[in-house]
Amino acid sequence: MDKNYAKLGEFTTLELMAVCGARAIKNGEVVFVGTGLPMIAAMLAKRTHAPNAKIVYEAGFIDSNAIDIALSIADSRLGYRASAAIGLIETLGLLLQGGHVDVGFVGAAQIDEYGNINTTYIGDFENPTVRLPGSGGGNDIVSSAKRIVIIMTHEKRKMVKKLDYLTSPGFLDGPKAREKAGLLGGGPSLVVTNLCQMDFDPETKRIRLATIHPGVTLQQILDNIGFDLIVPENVPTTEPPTYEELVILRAIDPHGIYIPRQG
Amino acid sequence: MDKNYAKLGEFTTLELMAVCGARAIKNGEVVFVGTGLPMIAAMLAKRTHAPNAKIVYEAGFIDSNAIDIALSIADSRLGYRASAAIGLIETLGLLLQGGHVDVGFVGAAQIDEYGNINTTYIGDFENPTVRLPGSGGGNDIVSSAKRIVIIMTHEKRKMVKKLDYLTSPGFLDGPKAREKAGLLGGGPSLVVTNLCQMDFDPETKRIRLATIHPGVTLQQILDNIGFDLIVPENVPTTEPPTYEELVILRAIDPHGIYIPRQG
Amino acid sequence: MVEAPIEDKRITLKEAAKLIPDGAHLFWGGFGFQRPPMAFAHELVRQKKRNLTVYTCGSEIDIDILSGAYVVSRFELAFFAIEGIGLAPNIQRRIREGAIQIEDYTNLAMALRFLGGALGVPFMPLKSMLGTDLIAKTKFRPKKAEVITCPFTGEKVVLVPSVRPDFSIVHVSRVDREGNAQIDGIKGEDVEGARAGKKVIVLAEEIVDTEFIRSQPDQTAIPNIYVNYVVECPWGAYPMMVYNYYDYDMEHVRMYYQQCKTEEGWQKYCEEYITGVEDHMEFLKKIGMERLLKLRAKKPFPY
Amino acid sequence: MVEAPIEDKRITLKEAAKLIPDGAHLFWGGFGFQRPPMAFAHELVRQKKRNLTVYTCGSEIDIDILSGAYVVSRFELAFFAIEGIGLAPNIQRRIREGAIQIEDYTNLAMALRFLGGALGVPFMPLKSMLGTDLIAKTKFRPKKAEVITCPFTGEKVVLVPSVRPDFSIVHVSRVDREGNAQIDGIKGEDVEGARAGKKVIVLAEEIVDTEFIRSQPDQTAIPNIYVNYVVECPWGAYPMMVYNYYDYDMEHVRMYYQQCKTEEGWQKYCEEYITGVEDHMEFLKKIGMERLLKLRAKKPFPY
Repeated sequence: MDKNYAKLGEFTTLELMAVCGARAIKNGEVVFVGTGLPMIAAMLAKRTHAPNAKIVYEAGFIDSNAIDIALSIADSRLGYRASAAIGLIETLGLLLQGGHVDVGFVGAAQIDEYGNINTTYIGDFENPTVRLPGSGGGNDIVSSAKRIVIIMTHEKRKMVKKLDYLTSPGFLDGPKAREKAGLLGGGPSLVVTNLCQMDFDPETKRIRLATIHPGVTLQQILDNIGFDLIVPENVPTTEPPTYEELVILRAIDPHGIYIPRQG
Repeated sequence: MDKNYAKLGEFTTLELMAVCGARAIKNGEVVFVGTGLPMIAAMLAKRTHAPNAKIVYEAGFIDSNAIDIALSIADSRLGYRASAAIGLIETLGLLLQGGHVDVGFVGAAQIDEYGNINTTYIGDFENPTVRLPGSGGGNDIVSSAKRIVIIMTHEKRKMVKKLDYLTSPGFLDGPKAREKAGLLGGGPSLVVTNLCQMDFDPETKRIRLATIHPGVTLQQILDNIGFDLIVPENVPTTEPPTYEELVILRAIDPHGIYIPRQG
Repeated sequence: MVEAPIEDKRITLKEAAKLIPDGAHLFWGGFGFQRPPMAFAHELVRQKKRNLTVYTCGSEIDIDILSGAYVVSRFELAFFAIEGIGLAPNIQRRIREGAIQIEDYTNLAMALRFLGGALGVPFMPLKSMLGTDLIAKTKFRPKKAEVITCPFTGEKVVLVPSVRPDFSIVHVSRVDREGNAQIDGIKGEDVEGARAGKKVIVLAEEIVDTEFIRSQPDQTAIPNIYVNYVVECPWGAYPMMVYNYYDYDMEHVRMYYQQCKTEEGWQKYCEEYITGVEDHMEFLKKIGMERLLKLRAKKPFPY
Repeated sequence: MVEAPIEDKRITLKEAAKLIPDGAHLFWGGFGFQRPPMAFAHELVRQKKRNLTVYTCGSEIDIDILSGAYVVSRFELAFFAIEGIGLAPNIQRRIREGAIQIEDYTNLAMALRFLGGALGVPFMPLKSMLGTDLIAKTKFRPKKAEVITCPFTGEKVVLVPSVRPDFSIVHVSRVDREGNAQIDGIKGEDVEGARAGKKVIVLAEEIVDTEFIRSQPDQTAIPNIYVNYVVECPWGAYPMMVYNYYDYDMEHVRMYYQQCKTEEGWQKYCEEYITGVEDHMEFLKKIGMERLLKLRAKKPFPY
């Protein structure tokens, strides 16, 4: 099938990030998401290549078919045509820890080169500069989903050699560390930023450049990262959004709540 | 208040046992019962002195107001005007182990002098003569309810020095043994048989004669017991049913399913 | 924009029973007289399954039939009998023959073992069983339960091992083609048990449209994600009961109990009602429409 | 024959808040924007409660208000923010002042801690938190979590201590005078949390007749046995949402967020909407009927 790709300038970076997130979801998969970009990405996937993906929100909505954008993970909007509306032990315990979740989406205030995540403190534990929201269900998701997609902005202060606080476990300190710790899930598999996509080297479990977004240079990526990124020889350009994806995406969030219209 | 007691011959032993069971329930208490006599006793209590007693059946019926006799603890009849219909973890876990149950009723194939109960095997564990139904929720009830009423028939082979199998914990081997074992509930408080009522000596935790049913002799009781019963100096006669209790009791089980009509 | 095709997980009762290999481990749903997977038990007998291990809290005629027909060789459970009537007759005989072994737990312990399996943790804590032979004596499990000291309070706590059987078998009120199930009335231990199985077969009194389920998502007891197969199976718990659907048939239950007191009586029952009929529909025809219709729940009563 | 008098557990919001002594430990219900006990938070501020410890999974403006007014000094929780907008402004300031300490868990860990408390066991097992600072670092609990080796499988399991707070505070859809409560839509962690408290206060959008509850016992989320007090509290979660009842008021939420970025802004908000109004009804009048009616759920949507 010939894809009808949009050209640079016809889509925003946030739109590209949502499309990258959507493409990380396979049809039929059980997807654990929060509000914001991951919600948009999952809704897009369901309306394109993954109609039978099942979207789970930790507040208790299972197999949601929301048609309106929700502001809270517990938003009644997420109950629309859901399979079930139950509670946290159902979603985070029975579904997720029980081994039924294929892919979980999370954000990060900081990540390190093993995909470990901080969403709790910036600065010192005793006297922090900023107190972030905390784990929520983030640690639960990253601990137990079969794979994890991290969506975040690409900044040097966010991609660090050493986290201020380790909230959610990536590959900890390297190969086999998750298994040794007793964790059930597969760990992080993809990081989507405003500059690129990154995955993890299967040997070292360290983060690795996967695709560079259209119009972005390798140097921009390296300038905005605080740890040694593995850069393979040939890094492809990120597949741009198709016109179809863009049209559907803009219909999902018509008021630009999470993806503001292009200025 | 002058009570209008029925005379010997005007009531059956089973009727007296049901009345004894009912009187062990105080108004407002949470009562955990099974089918059979305990169900009848609890229904009688609710219709006489304990209208606000809350009857719980382990299958999930809470604060039941059944008007028909049920044959199974999971019988839909028990759902009539109940507060809630949920499940086993709710009743045995959250309500009972959670500390909300005041009095639990159980039966016994064997008891010993500390009120320990066998409902699992008669004979040798490896080659039993009879395989009984097992604990069911019995051990859970006897472990965690604040007090326990045991209803059973008075036979030498059932009131034994040593149980063939210890299914549910009375006072184990004596004072402080329940506390040492880590049990939450208060242990057995009353045994109602076809001959008498027995309670437990607060010092030794051994079983003790409390009241003798009308028309029964002390010797009959002693002849039909396999352990040393504590017999206080003055043992009163069991308070007979009142006419009011009998009328209500017979209306509860009009077809004599659990309490057959006097021959 | 793509419309999601509705997944259709429906198979027949025969196909469902065929999925169970000899030697499989099953969670067995229903509690007491309520919603036992009776039709599924019949079909397992017809297909001559052998050497199954069954995990349940308390069950009755359904597991007595599985015992009589030598389908099950091991139980881990808390209770079996024919409540209000007497001891389960076939199980008694099979235990004496040595054909069946039982590992005893309490109802709460079994329900928590299913919850633990469903939660993906290897054990659950409880405060029952302490000080008794339920901990001291075991039949076949190398480790039946462990008493530990709580690291927070110092008190004694029993850990019971979680269960993740190969299949969970549950009979529910209604389900859609995708496997979203509603259960009226009490749930017994079916909510936990249905989530504990590696594969889950849901039998239901009726199949309903998925839009009916999705218009009231807070009524779903078992969401589709857990469910692999769906079987339409009206009167599937007969001669026991289904809340809001039908009452038990005590005449049949008493007949079963009386007749199965002898091996010959059981063989006759089995031939007449199970192996001698082609399938569940033929069984229902044998019972007769008149008899079944009389048992229907009389609204507003659920029985 | 005696008719059971219906127990009447109704008290006013003011009376309910008066029950909470300074220094008490509370389970705090609702999750995210759904059913937070907002009116109860306002009343605790009006009554100048101090030094409370609050246990919750994830909460938002409600606990930010409790923080801003110095009602709470300790939280054990998993998440706080104003979702979709930003960090909770008052909590940030109070943490910097040293007025608030937070012990961090995950949402699953907190929900299981409530379940453990409700079940009467001193801990619950889970497979989250392993390998992270959630286990390695503690603020004020001597024992925050323990990693043990499973006696059955040899795998590592985290034990988290159960919680039995002095009071559980939940806001539900409807309740009868006896305390039987129904919750529409998601339950968050309220089912477990409501059972964990030593005393339980249920606030509800409406009080319904007990016969309505008893005609559908399988709809009861919290049975009367657990409940000590019942408070009728319509629009009690405003400016957040209640499933099937009303939507959130994003204009008010954004105004709160913007204004509370400064201490002066928060003081002004608190004076205008909380301490400066006599009670919940006066608060609602201040918001205005027109605004409230616009937010009502538009059937068949639950928002």
